Amino acid sequence: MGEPITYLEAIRQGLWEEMERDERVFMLGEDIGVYGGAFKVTKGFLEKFGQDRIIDTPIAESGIVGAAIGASLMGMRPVAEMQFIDFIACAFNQITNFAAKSRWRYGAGVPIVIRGPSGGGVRGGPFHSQNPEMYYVHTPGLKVVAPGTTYDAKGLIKAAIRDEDPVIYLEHKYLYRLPRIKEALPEEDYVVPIGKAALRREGKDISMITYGAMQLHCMDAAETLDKEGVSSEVLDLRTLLPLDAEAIEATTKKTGKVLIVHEDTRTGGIAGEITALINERAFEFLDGPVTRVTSPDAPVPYSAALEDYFLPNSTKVLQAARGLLSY
Amino acid sequence: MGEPITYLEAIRQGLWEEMERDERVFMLGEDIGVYGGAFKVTKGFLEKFGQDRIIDTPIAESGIVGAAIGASLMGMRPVAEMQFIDFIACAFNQITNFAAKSRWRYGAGVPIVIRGPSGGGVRGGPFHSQNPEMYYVHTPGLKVVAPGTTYDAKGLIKAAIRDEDPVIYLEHKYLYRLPRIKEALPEEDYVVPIGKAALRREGKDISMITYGAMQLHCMDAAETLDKEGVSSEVLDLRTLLPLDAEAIEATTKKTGKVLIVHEDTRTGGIAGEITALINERAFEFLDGPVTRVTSPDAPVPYSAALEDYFLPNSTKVLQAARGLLSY
Amino acid sequence: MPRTSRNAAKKHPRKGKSAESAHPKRPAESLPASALSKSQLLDLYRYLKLNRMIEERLSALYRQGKVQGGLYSSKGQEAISVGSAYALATQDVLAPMIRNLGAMLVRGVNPVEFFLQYMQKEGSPCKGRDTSLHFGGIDRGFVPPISHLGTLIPVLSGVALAGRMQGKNLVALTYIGDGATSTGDFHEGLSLASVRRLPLVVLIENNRWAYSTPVSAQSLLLDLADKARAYGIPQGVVDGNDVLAVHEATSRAADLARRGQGPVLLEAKTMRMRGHSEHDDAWYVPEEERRFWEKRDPILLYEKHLLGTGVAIKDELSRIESACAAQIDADLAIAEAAPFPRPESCVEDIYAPEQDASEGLAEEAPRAARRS
Amino acid sequence: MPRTSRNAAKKHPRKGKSAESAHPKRPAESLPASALSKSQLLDLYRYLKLNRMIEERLSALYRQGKVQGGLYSSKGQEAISVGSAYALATQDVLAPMIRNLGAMLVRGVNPVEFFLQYMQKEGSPCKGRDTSLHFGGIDRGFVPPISHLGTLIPVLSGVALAGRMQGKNLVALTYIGDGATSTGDFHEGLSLASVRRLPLVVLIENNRWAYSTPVSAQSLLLDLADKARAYGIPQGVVDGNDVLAVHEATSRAADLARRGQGPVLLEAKTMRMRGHSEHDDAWYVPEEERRFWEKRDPILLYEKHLLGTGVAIKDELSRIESACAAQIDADLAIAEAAPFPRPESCVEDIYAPEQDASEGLAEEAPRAARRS
Ligand SMILES: Cc1ncc(C[n+]2csc(CCOP(=O)(O)OP(=O)(O)O)c2C)c(N)n1
Ligand SMILES: Cc1ncc(C[n+]2csc(CCOP(=O)(O)OP(=O)(O)O)c2C)c(N)n1
Ligand SMILES: [Mg+2]
Ligand SMILES: [Mg+2]
Repeated sequence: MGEPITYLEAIRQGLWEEMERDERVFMLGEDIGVYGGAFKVTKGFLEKFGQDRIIDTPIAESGIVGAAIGASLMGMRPVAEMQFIDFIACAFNQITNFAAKSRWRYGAGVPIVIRGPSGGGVRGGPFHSQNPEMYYVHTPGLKVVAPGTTYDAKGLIKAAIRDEDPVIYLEHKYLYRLPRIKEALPEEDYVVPIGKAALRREGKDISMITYGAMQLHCMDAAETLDKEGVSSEVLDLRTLLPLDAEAIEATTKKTGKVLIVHEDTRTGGIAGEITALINERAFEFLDGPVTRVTSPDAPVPYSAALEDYFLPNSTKVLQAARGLLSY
Repeated sequence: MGEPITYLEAIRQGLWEEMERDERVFMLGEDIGVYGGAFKVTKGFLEKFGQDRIIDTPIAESGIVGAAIGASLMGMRPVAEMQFIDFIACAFNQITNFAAKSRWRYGAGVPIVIRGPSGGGVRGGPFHSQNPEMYYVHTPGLKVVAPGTTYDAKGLIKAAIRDEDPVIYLEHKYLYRLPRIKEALPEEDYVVPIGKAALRREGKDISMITYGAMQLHCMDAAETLDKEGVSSEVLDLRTLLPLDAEAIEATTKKTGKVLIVHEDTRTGGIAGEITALINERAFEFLDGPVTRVTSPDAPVPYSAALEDYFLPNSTKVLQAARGLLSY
Repeated sequence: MPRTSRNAAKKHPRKGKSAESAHPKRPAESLPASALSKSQLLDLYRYLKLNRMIEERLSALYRQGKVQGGLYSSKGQEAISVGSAYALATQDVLAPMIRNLGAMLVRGVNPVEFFLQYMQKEGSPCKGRDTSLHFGGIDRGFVPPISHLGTLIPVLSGVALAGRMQGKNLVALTYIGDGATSTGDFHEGLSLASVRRLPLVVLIENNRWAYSTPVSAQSLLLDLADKARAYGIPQGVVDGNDVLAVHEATSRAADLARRGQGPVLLEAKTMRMRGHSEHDDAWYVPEEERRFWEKRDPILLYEKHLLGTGVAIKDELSRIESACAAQIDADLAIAEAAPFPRPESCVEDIYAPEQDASEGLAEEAPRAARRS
Repeated sequence: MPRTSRNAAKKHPRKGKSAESAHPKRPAESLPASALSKSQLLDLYRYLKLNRMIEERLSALYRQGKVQGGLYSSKGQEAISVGSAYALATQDVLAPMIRNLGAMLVRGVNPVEFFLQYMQKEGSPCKGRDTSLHFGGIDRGFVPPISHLGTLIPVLSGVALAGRMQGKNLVALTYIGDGATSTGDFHEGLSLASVRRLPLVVLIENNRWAYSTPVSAQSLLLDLADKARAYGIPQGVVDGNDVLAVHEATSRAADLARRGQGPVLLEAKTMRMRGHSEHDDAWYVPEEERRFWEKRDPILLYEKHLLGTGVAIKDELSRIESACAAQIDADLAIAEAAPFPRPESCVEDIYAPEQDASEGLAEEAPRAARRS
């Protein structure tokens, strides 16, 4: 174990080590080379790996993803950066129609990673704060991961790069340099398997199912409830597609009361999918309605006053938990 | 009431009458003018309305939707056709980021309609059979409608055109000329309100919540169950965003057993959202798990053998209904 | 067999290496005996100063933490915003990008609006919901951008199309960075606009950088205006640091567009004199390049022109500057005092207030839409 | 002030009006003393015939209801597919569009595969899941398209990029219709490819129509190859009905691209001689235009050339035709007899078989990726 490092540094290390390990890995995106990326995730990469493996591209997200697809078909392992994940919208067609369907169509895997800063909490406004996960969770053939811890950030970027299928890797920009989640990581190579949730906290009275930055609010709420004698389980999904249905089922059967907490907007958010899974797999174990804490159905607002109102937080989690507990 | 007409003819009439009624309405898309559209929805429009109001465009879906947005900001009422709805993927960014957010951002409504043939059942393969609804249902600021009857096809296209906000109008190509749903329509002008579901069949033992072409399978299954003494309620959503939560709540409270049937793929499909709504609004009325009949998580296959396996049908609906009824 | 096109052989000068050689020779036709009156000429000066001074103040507010998120400076590029917007007619529609504060000033936005907007106040044009220059509606002659680059080109094509249908004789003008000319929307918008010869002017602000990416990594072209050749439309290159040249070039472009010869693609050569946004100190810009362009500061150049041609004397210019400062002080005070938005307001206005489409029928008489 | 570009003033000839004037004059340099041997020349003939005859058979199967969905004919355009694919080296990668069956033949696809594919049989390349020419993998030198037009241009840029990284000295070749050159992806792909001078050849098949839309409604340009001017890359125009000219032009383009002068944009002028797809009788195509191009049927022209230059005698050509027919009969019989896919197979292969990324580490020795 070394010094505690940030979530951002963990991503950087993961990328760096994979580039060192496998010459097929290369990166492309806007301002990732000379500048080292808008958030400095790839700082120092150009110097180390050269401009054939660290490619500064024109502003062309569909082009970037398309090129990544083509290179992956040739056996390479491209990692494409979206400067902010919001701009992935411009590559939607290449991702959902070309990358996601190639293996199924004619057997050609498309092992690409598309990564970028997602999420709110940094006063970025409606176009620099988005949570685009569901657009991709609803697309068979893709995988979607969203690490919420420093350990996972590194382990999942490595798993994503080694995966044989296209992976959307959502890094939460609010967590990038958050001191609270700094962590000392193992010296050895490790991966966090895609498709496996992590139990962050065991409990018996209520389950909170969450991912990304929202995990912190769940942990805080759980802490408070603990003092009140309520024992909460916190399940961090980590992977959104494929969902760890077993873990969801297990925690539901254990506590019977499920709260789903996500930063993404409500309607069509992943809470719905999880609720359906729970209905199918553990209906008779439910001791109350599956309950959602999410952002409301609106774009992410810019002003601090508004964004703080908009985003879920531990107070809202607590309130919903109490409501469910008293059901 | 005139002669029974097809679903396609109903759309055509709705468009035609709106173009006659309001000079601000115009249409743009690929091959909609001279050719009258790939499915002939706009046959005769160019001759009647002229090339300033029926615009054949280059192949540029993002351009088409962008231009529609710009024209709508100027007070026009553009109706953009996607030749197949699958190609809407190319306009994803303009729709979800420009059109959906303008009113909220600075008060400018974007009254555009984006319409096109969706859905499977015609051996179109993975790129001519898609059901893209959830990508838009998950985007606040949009409205999404999916008529399943000839009456609704006309009433909803009119409502969509008159709506002050951007509406995605999904016409199901399997229904276009289906003799079974031909219907004589009122002579007078009418609209079907956006946001209101329709009870196609009243019952007390089980609720089937559905929309689009799947409605037919639900009606067939209900018919069969009827002969077995089971009384089914069939709720046709018609509008997917905003969902008619009251109607969903009401039918759940009435029967306690809810089957959701959609042609779209399962994970992240609208069944999840509906299940969550039911949990929130009528949990204590549930007599069994909310159950889904959907397409599996895969692209829509081409071969008849495969597509028939892939799509929901009345046999699958029946089977699921029986399972739920015996819960 | 493939012919090699004009530009294929030439290498774009690498960044820094030949900052000067890349600077456009002033095209003779862009320096007309200006038809502008003295008061108009001083108007331009006032807008240039106001543009610069408001941004300086915003920058200070940023350092105080009162402005958050991205803050994008147009320092060095003010002549483009001001000169081009000043060339428009009242009925024309302008869509600014994030470095076109000056264009918005010319079209009537008050300084207080920028302060309210950036400080996220309740009374701001976006009610604190959106950021940057993302405001101003069609009623004021604007279409505000979203962050996604390129998107305005199709949207303004639609504006131009509607304007023609409505018989408004308008021109739609928008801006795009050198970097954003690589986006698919740039291409789709111009493809659409060109076949209908829509009255659209697209002004490329080639400020040599897209964030940290030099133009040479964006395109092999020396003149981005040459992208017009893919659409068979008129093109032009203008010195973006010469406000009169920009005004003149835009007037002519708008003219062409209005006469049905559009769309027109205009390139203004300039230099982004600060970082991409406030947090960026632009360390990657070669010192030599920066120094070269410093001497070509558009406000300095224009001052020299006004003084040199005897249009104004030093004193007049100083008075304008003081008036700007006074206005800014006053407006900033108003903005500072303004309240923040009600938190719950952020979920309002997603949709229009409920309307009944069938009821609407009677009241809502179809607005005339004249066909051209 | 805006200069008017070369093409701005010219009006594109309206459809039908001047079908002949729009036909390119044969560029002198595209008619070389062919370096191809007699057997190669007859090879080309065989591919042309096979292309035409397979499509005729597919058309018959369509009428019998054995082929469903879209069926797109390349009648009149066969010389482009065959001539261009024949110019490639083994290591090169080709991405066909829906009218490039001939190119796939040249690169080694067997007729039986087309029949299996279109008849949706289990043993078809897509196992009945996907349709049309959407098949063939990189192991065979192909990247199959999706339906969404334009998407292959960025994807093939990536192929070219990877090929260079891997030191493969390959050229990536793909096709695009006149209509699809309006897509954003065309622009983004060429933007990316040009700044890195990737070994990519993009061949525009200008067959005068995009479904029912004439080129004049797609672009103001007379030569779509002029779109190259937006990227500063080499361009060329070739007679798409002359298989030798196409072969020659593609060879030179591939050469340029391989030498780092790419990407190259080549336009082949031709005519779509049938409807957009089987259901479309192309009533909107003026009779005069159709007749003009009928006389320029690429197979007829090539037969004349072979006979006229004494390369072959009538008998030899007939024998080739008979051999093609025999092969088609045999392959079709196989395909007809083949079983349909297992229904449940349609949900397989969404993801790779489960792998453990950490276990994979040891076995999976990093494949060498040479940097160029
Ligand atoms: C589609 C899209 N991709 C990426 C970005 C992130 N981004 C914002 S500004 C910028 C650079 C823009 O450069 P340029 O177009 O030259 O404009 P300038 O900043 O120089 O005015 C980038 C990459 C974006 N806003 N939109
Ligand atoms: C992005 C996209 N939009 C629309 C379509 C529907 N479509 C299929 S082929 C076609 C016409 C293509 O014309 P062109 O590019 O000239 O190719 P051609 O058919 O003439 O070979 C259209 C509009 C599509 N496949 N993809
Ligand atoms: Mg720039
Ligand atoms: Mg064509």
